[in-house]
Amino acid sequence: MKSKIYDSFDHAVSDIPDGSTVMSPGFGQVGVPRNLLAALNRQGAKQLTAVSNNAGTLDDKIDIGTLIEAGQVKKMICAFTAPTHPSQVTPFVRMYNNDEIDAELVPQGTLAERMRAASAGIGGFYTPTSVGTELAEGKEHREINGRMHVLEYPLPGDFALIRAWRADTFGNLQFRMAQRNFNPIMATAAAVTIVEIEDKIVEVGELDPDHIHVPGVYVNRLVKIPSDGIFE
Amino acid sequence: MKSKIYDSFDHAVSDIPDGSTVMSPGFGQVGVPRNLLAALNRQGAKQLTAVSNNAGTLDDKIDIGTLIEAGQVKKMICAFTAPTHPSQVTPFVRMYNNDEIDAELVPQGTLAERMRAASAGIGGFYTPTSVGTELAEGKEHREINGRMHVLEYPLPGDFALIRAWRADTFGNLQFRMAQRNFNPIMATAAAVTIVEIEDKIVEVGELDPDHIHVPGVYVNRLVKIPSDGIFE
Amino acid sequence: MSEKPKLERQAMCDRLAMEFQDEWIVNLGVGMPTLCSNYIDPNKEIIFHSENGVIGYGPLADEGKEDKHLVNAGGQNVTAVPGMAIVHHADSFALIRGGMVDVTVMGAYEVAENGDFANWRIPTRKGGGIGGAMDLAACAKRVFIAMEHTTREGNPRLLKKCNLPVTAPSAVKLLATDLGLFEITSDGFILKEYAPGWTLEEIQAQTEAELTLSSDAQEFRFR
Amino acid sequence: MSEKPKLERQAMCDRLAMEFQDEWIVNLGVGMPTLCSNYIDPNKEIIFHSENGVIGYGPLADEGKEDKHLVNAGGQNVTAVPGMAIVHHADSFALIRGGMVDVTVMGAYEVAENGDFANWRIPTRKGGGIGGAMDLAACAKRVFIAMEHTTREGNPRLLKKCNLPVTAPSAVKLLATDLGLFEITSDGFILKEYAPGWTLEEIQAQTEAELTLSSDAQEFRFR
Repeated sequence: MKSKIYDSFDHAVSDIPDGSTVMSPGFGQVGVPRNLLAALNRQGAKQLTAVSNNAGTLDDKIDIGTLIEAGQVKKMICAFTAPTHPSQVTPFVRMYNNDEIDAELVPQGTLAERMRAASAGIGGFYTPTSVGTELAEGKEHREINGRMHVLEYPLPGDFALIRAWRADTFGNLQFRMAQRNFNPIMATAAAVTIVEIEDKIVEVGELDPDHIHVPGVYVNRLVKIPSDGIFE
Repeated sequence: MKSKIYDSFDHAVSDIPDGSTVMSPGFGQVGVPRNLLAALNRQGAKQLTAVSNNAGTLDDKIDIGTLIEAGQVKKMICAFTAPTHPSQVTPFVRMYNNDEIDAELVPQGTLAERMRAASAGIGGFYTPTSVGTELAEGKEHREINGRMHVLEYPLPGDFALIRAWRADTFGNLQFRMAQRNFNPIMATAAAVTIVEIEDKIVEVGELDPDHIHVPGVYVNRLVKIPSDGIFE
Repeated sequence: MSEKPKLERQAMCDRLAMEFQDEWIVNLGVGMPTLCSNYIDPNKEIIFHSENGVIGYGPLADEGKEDKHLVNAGGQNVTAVPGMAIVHHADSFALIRGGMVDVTVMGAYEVAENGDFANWRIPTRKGGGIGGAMDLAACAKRVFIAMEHTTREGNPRLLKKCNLPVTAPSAVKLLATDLGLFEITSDGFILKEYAPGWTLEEIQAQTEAELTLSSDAQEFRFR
Repeated sequence: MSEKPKLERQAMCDRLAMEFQDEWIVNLGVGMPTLCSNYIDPNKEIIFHSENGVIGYGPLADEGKEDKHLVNAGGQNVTAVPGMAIVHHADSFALIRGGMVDVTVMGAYEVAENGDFANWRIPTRKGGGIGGAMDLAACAKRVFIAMEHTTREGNPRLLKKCNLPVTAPSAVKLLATDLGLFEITSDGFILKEYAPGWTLEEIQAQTEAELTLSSDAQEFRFR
């Protein structure tokens, strides 16, 4: 079997073409694949569709907002197309207001479930979330067991950039605490899954098969975050 | 908080009323809640709808077939309404041929996904499984992304009888190897979840929060399998 | 506009927290609602759920003792309590949509007398911030709201009908403002408890929707 | 009926296993298909997936060394190989429906020239045994079938059209019987390899559907 271990973040993202759908997880600064995002920023792929919980923050850390600011992202699919506070004018907000970037706003649970559906071969699903709101307008409705639902479709990705705690050489992954968030869902929903590892890459057999959060069959490339990598 | 630990299997299943939908996992002899099924057999609840992968085996071990033979099950929902070999004439087969029990045959993946939908608040989902077969007849069809799907609905339970490896006193569960099978899905799909524990019940805090297969919020009752309990 | 003292945010959140029952799974929205976790009756065991998949977390971590991997819905470093379990985002929202959350406490811009509320979008700004609010509002067993009674400009927030795009229709059961505690029933807003020194008429004057005084109305209860 | 020797089951399964490619995820059905795991090219790394959530298991466990918690789809005790991962049933079928399984090998009662096959129900018996076969047949990248060429009574199993209720339409790509190896294309059954000593005509005589001899037809290959 070809080794999944790559020697650099740049090498691991080198083949991501323009126009790809790229998923990147993270919630409240935890589990963001900053090294891979930095590499994709350097690599320069354009016209990307980006799937993340939010469209970047105002701090100077690298996140999807870094790629947005660099003009690499054509469309953002996320649960926040406006920041919590109006004062936070992120690069995304500026560009969105100027119609320089497209966006699709999805409730967070529906976002997660749409990716899960993509990974699980589900053609569509009915959810009660968003019924009676602006976001349900134009969507197919159906009453099931006395409750109104909307029909939602799968959201697959071309590439997932993942941040995990530990991996084995086959690509089995473990996450620590709230770092897990969207990571396992995106890792299984994307065709190619690229992972940066915080703690270590161990030999196969060293991770307990009962305690693997993403089976290695879903994982294509692993890069250990080096001592000069971005940890937080 | 009221303790979730029960002193006996009989006590733990004493309130399961006639007419309940009872889920019990297990696949190839592993992860079958034999002690709880034996207790439910002694308890005598009738007119049950039973959800399991199969409708019982021919060996003398206690499984859902024990309750079927005792006339406690009105309807079986499962992936096998005929055994693999025609020679295996189980109590279910005898009664099914005599129209003494009702049954719904569901492909195994659809069975798992319908329970997952029930636990996940999904009103229905489209799956490609069974399209073009007898089992899809009468079901709503829809072409999505060029592929035909059928619409399937959630399958919730009133009670789940679960077999786990280890628990903490809050009800967080861990499974060993292929024992996991349907257990986590049923534990989350049923209103009341009752668990028999093989190895031990530890204090809260002793299980790693990163390695819990069923969060304790889904678990209502725990019984440690005693030395004279049914282990296999 | 009255210059009488209004209720503090902590008092509003304390009051909502007093409604939490033993063994409830509680989800606290970002911002003001997180104050609800500062007062928990020691006789009750409350399980705090955060949409990012943390089930059973504890108080904010002391400075210097943070686990950088453990955050709540607001991204704040919280502590692990014994019995905590972690799940991924799809499983976390499966729990939410599955109706396991006994109460979600959120902030809002507006609440209407039919239980509609709005907290995700201001039409003068493009886009919106939904996060997990729509899933929680649609699927939690109860929605409690904590918000100021009026806007900074003094305009009412308790309305006959929401002006802003709603987060969920007919969702709100209980509302704490800086003027009192309100239930929402089929009769609209019921004033259950009023801020000390405030009368129904004075509160009504700052409210668009019609208020009904509860038969057992009383002064606002503090912890 | 000819008395010429036919192919052994192990040879049929070996032949299918020779088609497995490096890094394929392979799912073996209960019964004959499990024989496919007895021959694996050491130059290929094959990942065996079992529908009960075991990803990456190894050979059958030696007697006395079984882990009672570790079984394959047939309920047989298998061994753990380094890198194995366990998931629950819903995640296991998510993997199947998600198209991650490169090939599923199953037994069958009948295979039709359009790729339909039947393996779950005999109309003379009430009920059927589907297990995970429909999910696998509908969603695996390839379906390979291993079955005897005719029934015990000598009736053909390679048909123009299935008589029995199908498991999945147009699913079968490759079929090994005790008389040869057959591809199914838009031209129907293509005889790729014939059992030693058997001619197309002799095999055709035991087949309802029309067979086409492949331009590169050859004698059946053994491991």
